[in-house]
Amino acid sequence: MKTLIFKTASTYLLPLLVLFSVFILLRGHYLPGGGFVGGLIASIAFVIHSFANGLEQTKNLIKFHPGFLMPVGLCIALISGAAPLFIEQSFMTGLWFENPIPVIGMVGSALFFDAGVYLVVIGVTLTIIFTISETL
Amino acid sequence: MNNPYIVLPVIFQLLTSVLLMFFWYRVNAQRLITIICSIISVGIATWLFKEVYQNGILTMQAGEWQAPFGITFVADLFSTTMVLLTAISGMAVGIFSTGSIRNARLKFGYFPILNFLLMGLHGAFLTGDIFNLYVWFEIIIIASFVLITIGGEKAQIEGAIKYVTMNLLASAIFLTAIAILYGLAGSLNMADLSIQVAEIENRGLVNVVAILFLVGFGIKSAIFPLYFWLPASYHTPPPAISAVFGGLLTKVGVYALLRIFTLIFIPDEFLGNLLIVLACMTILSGGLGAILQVNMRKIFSYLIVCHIGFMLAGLGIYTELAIMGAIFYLIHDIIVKTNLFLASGLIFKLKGTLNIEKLGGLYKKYPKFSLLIAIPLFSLAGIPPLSGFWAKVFLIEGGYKENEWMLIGFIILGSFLTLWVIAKLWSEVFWKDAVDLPKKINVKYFHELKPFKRWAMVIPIILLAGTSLYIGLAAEHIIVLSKQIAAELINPTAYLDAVLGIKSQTP
Amino acid sequence: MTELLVYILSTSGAVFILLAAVGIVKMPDLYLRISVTTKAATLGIGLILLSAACYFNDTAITARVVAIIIFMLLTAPVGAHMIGRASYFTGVKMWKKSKVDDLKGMYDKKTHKLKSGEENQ
Amino acid sequence: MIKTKFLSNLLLSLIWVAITGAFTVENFLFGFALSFFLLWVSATDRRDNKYFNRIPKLVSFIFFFLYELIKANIQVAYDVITPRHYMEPGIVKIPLDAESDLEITLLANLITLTPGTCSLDVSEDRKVLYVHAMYIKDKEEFISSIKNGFERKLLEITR
Amino acid sequence: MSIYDYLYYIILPTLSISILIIFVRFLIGPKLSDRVVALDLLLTTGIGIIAVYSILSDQPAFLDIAMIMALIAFLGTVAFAYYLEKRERND
Amino acid sequence: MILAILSGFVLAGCTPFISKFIKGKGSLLLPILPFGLFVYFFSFLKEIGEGQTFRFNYDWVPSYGINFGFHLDGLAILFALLITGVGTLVFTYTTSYLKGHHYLDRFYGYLSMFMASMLGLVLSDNIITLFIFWELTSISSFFLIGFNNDDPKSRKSALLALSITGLGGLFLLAGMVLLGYIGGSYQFQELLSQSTFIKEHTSYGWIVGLIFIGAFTKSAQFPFHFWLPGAMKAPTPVSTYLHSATMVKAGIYLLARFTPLLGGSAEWNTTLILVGSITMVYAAIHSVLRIDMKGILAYSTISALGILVFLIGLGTEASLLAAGVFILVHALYKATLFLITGIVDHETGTRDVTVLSGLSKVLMPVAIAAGLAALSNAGAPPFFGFIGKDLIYEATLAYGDWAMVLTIAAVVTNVCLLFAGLLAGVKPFVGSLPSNFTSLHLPHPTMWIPPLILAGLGLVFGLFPSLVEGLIVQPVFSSMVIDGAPVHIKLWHGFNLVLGLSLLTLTLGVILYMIVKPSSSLFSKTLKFEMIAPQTLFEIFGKFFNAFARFWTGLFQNGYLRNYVITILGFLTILLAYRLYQGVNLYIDTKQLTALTIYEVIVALMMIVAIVFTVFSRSRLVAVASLGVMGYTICLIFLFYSAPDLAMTQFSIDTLTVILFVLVIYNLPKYKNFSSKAVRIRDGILSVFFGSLIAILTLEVLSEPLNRETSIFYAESAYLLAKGKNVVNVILVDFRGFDTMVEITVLVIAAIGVFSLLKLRLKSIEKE
Amino acid sequence: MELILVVIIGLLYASGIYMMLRRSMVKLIIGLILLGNGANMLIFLLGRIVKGKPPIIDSTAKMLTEIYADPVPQALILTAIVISFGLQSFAIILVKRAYKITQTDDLDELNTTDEIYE
Ligand code: NA
Ligand code: NA
Repeated sequence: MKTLIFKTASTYLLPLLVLFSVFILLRGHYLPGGGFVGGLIASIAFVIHSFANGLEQTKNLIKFHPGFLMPVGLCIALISGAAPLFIEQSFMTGLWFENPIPVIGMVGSALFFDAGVYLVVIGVTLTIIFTISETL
Repeated sequence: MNNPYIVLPVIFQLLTSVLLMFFWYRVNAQRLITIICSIISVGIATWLFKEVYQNGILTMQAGEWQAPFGITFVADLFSTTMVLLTAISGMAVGIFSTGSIRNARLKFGYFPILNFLLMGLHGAFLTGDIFNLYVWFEIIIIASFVLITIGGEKAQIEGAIKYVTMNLLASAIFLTAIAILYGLAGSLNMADLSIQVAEIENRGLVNVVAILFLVGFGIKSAIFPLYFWLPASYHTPPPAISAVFGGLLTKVGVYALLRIFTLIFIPDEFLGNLLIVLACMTILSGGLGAILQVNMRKIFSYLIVCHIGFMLAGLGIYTELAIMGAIFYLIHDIIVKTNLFLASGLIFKLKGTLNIEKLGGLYKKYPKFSLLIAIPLFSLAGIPPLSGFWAKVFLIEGGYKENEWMLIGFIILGSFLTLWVIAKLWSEVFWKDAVDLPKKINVKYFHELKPFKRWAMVIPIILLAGTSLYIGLAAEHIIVLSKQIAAELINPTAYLDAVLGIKSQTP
Repeated sequence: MTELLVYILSTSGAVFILLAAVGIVKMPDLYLRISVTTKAATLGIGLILLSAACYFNDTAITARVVAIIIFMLLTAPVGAHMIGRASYFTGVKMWKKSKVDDLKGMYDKKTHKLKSGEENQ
Repeated sequence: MIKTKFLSNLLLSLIWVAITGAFTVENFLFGFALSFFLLWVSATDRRDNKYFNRIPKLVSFIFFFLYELIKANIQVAYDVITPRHYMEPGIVKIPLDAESDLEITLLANLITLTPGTCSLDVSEDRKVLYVHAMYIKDKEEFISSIKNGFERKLLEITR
Repeated sequence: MSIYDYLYYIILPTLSISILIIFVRFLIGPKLSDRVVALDLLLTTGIGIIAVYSILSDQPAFLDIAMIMALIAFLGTVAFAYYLEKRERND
Repeated sequence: MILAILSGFVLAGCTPFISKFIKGKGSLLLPILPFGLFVYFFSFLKEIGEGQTFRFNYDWVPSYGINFGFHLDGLAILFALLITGVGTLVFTYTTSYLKGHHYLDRFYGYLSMFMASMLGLVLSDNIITLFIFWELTSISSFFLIGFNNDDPKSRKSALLALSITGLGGLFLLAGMVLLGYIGGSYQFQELLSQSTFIKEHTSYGWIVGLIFIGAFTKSAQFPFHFWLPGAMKAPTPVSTYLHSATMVKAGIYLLARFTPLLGGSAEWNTTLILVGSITMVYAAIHSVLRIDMKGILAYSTISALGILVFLIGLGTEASLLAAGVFILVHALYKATLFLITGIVDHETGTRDVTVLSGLSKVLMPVAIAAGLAALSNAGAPPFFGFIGKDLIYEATLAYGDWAMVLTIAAVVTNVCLLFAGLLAGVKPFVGSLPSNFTSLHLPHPTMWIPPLILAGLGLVFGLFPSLVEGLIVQPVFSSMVIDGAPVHIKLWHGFNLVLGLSLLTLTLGVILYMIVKPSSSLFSKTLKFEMIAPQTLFEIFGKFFNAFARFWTGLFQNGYLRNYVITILGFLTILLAYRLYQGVNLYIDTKQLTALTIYEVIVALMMIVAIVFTVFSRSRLVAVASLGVMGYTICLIFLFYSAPDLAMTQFSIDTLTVILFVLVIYNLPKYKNFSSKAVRIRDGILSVFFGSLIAILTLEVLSEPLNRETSIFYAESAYLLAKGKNVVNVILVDFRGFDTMVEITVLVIAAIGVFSLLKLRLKSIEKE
Repeated sequence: MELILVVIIGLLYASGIYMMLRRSMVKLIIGLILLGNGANMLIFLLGRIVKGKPPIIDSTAKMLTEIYADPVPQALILTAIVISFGLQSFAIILVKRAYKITQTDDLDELNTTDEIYE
């Protein structure tokens, strides 16, 4: 499958798609999107890249095992969810910065939570697809 | 009363898993973490139990969104008891695993998954939201899928196909039930549903939804005629995994049945009779299956089915006494079944097989182990005053009160078959002369293990045996507890008040 | 003015898509179907998207529409190339009236490498 | 190299601004930072491209392409809506002057995007492009139309 | 006829009918490749429908779905192409 | 008191830890425990003789009315003394009998456990506690019968005994619980005050029946008797202690104990008389035909138990008195005979009475004991047995219309028993000593003194009945017969019919002994008789049950996944259909429905076709592609109906699923159609039926009003309280964020699962 | 439209079950997917459908006021979809592994773990 055309196209598609996925992640609180879809799109970007360039290339590109994103993402989600416990509030209570940040809007624990979701979804999808590709 | 910390068992378990994932290939670190964290986990569960026992029902409204709008967690006596039992069983299995699970499996996420599974169990017990219960169930089943297949041996995979199919089917039915329930009542909070469902005029529909829940949870709790996946699969994974399955997984289904059918759907006459008939058939099928088997773990698997029938019977009779019996049995069964599967692991390490026809001579060669294993075995057989005995008294009396003669007959039959099977097992495995078995090259026998691993396998069994002795001999404590739980279930006003506050007063 | 543009763009877009649809059914072999559809559809969708951009008349939306069109221009031909190549490979026959087939015998059956026929030049 | 990187970075930031639709400095800076990070992650070898003197040629190329696109579409459309098939299809080998990955890919994609033709594959040694075409009156003429049309104009931009 | 009606009564049905026609190709095949091409075209046409629908319901947010489709629709095609080649190699 | 009862358990618990000690000289110290207990209970004798009773109460499960309530009265003390007294002797006997045995420690462990359980049983006032001890005796018996567990027969007998007594025990439990429920208490003394209420209750029959089953199984009554001969596989001290003197009498104890509470009714009496008399006659005849000393004694024990049941069944004051006395009589002589059998077996290595003879020449004290016991058994004056027999005949003769029949049955039984006693107690010791036995030596005194003591007591009590009259017999009688007349027992009543019967019995028995010579051929003839014996029937039933189990299990657990699925779905469908049919009226409110548009119809149509295509396609790739189309149409429907987030997610996931499928299934085998047409049609019908049910249900729910409280709350507070405008996303990350947290965990687990499933290959060499 | 959706839901359930009753493992998985989709559609429909009014608060508004689609079922379905994705991927891989080990796609040949004697 390593055709020249596909390879070249994928080289350009990868950053585009990842960029787009971050966009989808960040605006999820206001418009359709969010961590899931964002994560799925980002992982699809890498999947396309791996189809075109071979798995090794993609792995070199990512530099670490995508599975590593899973505990990291879980950790982020967990921390953003559990932070309120330290001030005797319930799990998942929203904590917000006072003022909105440009581009992103209001920043609060929900956003971090969504970012955790985003990372987990990338980690999961890539782990699954890469593992399958490796053991074909 | 509100208490944000009642989710600690869940969160701590998640934390443990995440921590373990960071030590992916470092098995010894994983072992250490597992031991420490499982002990802490029992500590947390004990704390929670104590809090609830002293202060009554505690709730946590996730995100501080008041019920029914957010996801509510409710720690009542029933759920905290289950959490405590889960933590204890989990600790036993965790420690046992440090000794018995081979490194290859540990390098592929065994411990994180095990802890995820425990997290799922804690969550399922504590949640007060029906859809949240669904997602916890999903955690439980996916984690169990992974555990049942980890290692990927032929029998494991074959068993897993059935296990996975049935569980996915159950999930689909459960989800269907939730869909319809939401379509009817517009709520997901179980306490709120309790009120909403009671007000629905179209009782026919409510009854239909109840059937869906019954079958969905029934598959998970392995009742007749929905139990097939269990004997097909529970004996295939490593014993530590069977232990957590045998001890805890089907009980979640029972927990859910008890919860749903006391809080949301109060069984009408048809459903009550149906439950009784199913309980009888479950007892019969499990007992009959068990007497035929020669593989120790398959015997235990069928006995799980048989004893689920006892618990179902309590729900079918639907009096405080009968439910108390079911709860008592549930408590006993979790500890004892876990222990028996662990014991089967120990026996496997000693002899290299679990076929009772090939086994033998254990009593002669390992008298202390034999006596140790005898405790859970005879507890299961219901030899008084061991833990399996008490519940039967309540169930039988509960049956009399409602004139369920057939059920009493089946309880006697089931008890007898259990007794017989256990006696046969004892005679075959422990009494019969040992046969020379060929040494298996891929088995590291008990005597070849390092002392740490040996102790890691024996200590949990001692611990659980001690617990089951406690349940039997200090039955008073457990009876008082079960009685309180049953009372809470039968009359859920306290639950409703705790979750909904003033709202429950003015429906 | 905007409205007129919307009418024109959407109509022509729909027509191209319809053409592609008819084409995919009518064309006698796979390669012709690919040929007909990839572009007609791309063009048609591009036009419809532009009509949407005109309708909303908002820079942000226009930018997004442009982005979609660029994405499509980037991906559609790649897809066509991939499936065409794979089909040739798996022996999907060309229409019986086809004139030339320079590709014949150029694929190495084992390695899937494509020869140019001009290796020695 | 640094310049290319910077340009790609800039380009991506602009795309970011475009898709988010918020034309503000902060958004641009955010997009810039984000794409900088991405480029750092996805370091691939890109040839040096001289963007600015190519712009006019690019514009004229776009118009040429649109013209070709519409022309060919009408041709195909006619074939589609009339019952008879007028086409004379086949797969033609087209020798390539284009050398870089980008050139070849762009060429192949453009050929595909025009109705009636479709790039099937590039040979392993990048010397020829195999194209499926619907209307091959004369093979040589067809090859030269591609080479003098799309390829020449494309190479003018990229080189 | 307002632009709304035009889109609703002319364009959308046209696109829908196109989809139906394309679906016919999907059903008759005959080869897997034909179906894949049809599937690809179905998705592409879907983008058009979404665009029109976003005008109709005055929801520009729907265009984002179109964007996602445009980005990843071809992945299915790629996957099937990948499959066809793999199968070829294994046979 | 509780200490006295539980001390046996403590000792049993200690045995594994002091095993070295026990196997050494320590065993000689063990009889101290039963002896101490004997003395302890003996100390109560005087007060009890004076009509006092003692109560001890210890809390255990107060919330359910279960406690260690002990009640020491005549009946209890008789048994307690028997248990501890015979226990002392058996403990002592064992020190020699099993001297140096490798598992002596275990043996003593079980024995002490048994003793404690038995004591608990007879002393418990709480019927649940009583039952608990009851079951513990069964379990101790199981371990003791299977003590020689290398022997398959031993194991089989243990299992059989446990099956019968265990099953009986469960019925007894049911009976006890029912009794407690009806009577409102588990305390026997409290129940006693409810006696008339219970007897008139509709469930009385159930209570009695259930308790009977428990008592009959334990006390080896016909037709449950057959486990007892098998139980003789246990070492002789066990046979002596459990299977003749104490445990088998638990059923008798129970019946005697419950007589004042439940007795006196026609059901009670008739059943007991019938079962008791059948048992006594049946087993007595059997005992005549045996040649193994233990076999003889086993059947004669069954017969004696039958007599006791029979006597209790008669229910007259005379018969109950006879029963009370006979318990003691029987314990004394039967224990002796068993112990002697053990000595004979121990010394000669055989128990075959056709082989044994003349042993008195070498084992004189043993022979004396045996002779005494045989005479007491024979009911010869002046032995205690004579008094016992007299009382029996007195009781039968006084029993109204049936006196004649019952007396004849009693005579026949006694004749046979007498014969059996002579066979076991006299035959081995008289006559010429076979040459191979000449070198025998008298065993250690700890073996022959205990039987001598027991046999001696049989004589002493016979000569001086006043010794036991006031202290034991009277209190026992008072426990069974409330407000009964004072009893008086004596050896000599003068010449009367009873004496005549006694003499007749003696004469007939001796004649029989003279005529009939035991032989193995006779014995083997009787084995044919076994064909219709209850044991055979039981075995046939066992086989049938096993076959049924096999059928049932094979029917459901048949290994075919699709059968499992079809069973489950069939079950669900039937229930749903029934419930729908029962309570739902189909009704559609067309006004509430949304209008149809062409594009929706086309999308829906496409979806339907895609589903059908997925199901019926013959290539799995095509099926996957159709699945893709279906997912995509769902995505469009989500879009049309205001769910952009869903549309996005569905689309992405759909694409990924297709990729997964495609990656995975290219090397799977051909997509075959395995099922026959008939099966497909059956499945099709079920599926369509189920689908229709869901559809009807959906329609029905749609016409119900929906409570929108939650959704309104979300709509109103999403921005104001949670600072987000996409309400769905706000729900996902805030309102119901916990779901999402769990859900990503599900994903993580799935990924790990896939990873391990594909990558983990256990090497067969690596050790587990 | 609800009526058509009802038919579709019924069809999804029916076909899902029909596929689960086949002997082929791949069909089994497809059946499970169909069933899952059926359940999702059911939640969607029973949350009552509304055309063209996504539950997104207008950039100028502070809350949803007019008629809008119920966001709760959507959130539930989203969760369910993602969960099913995880489960389905696992199931697909399981089937692959099963085939590799047993060399058959026929479920009827996978019944050794149910045998009484083993
Ligand atoms: Na073209
Ligand atoms: Na969610």
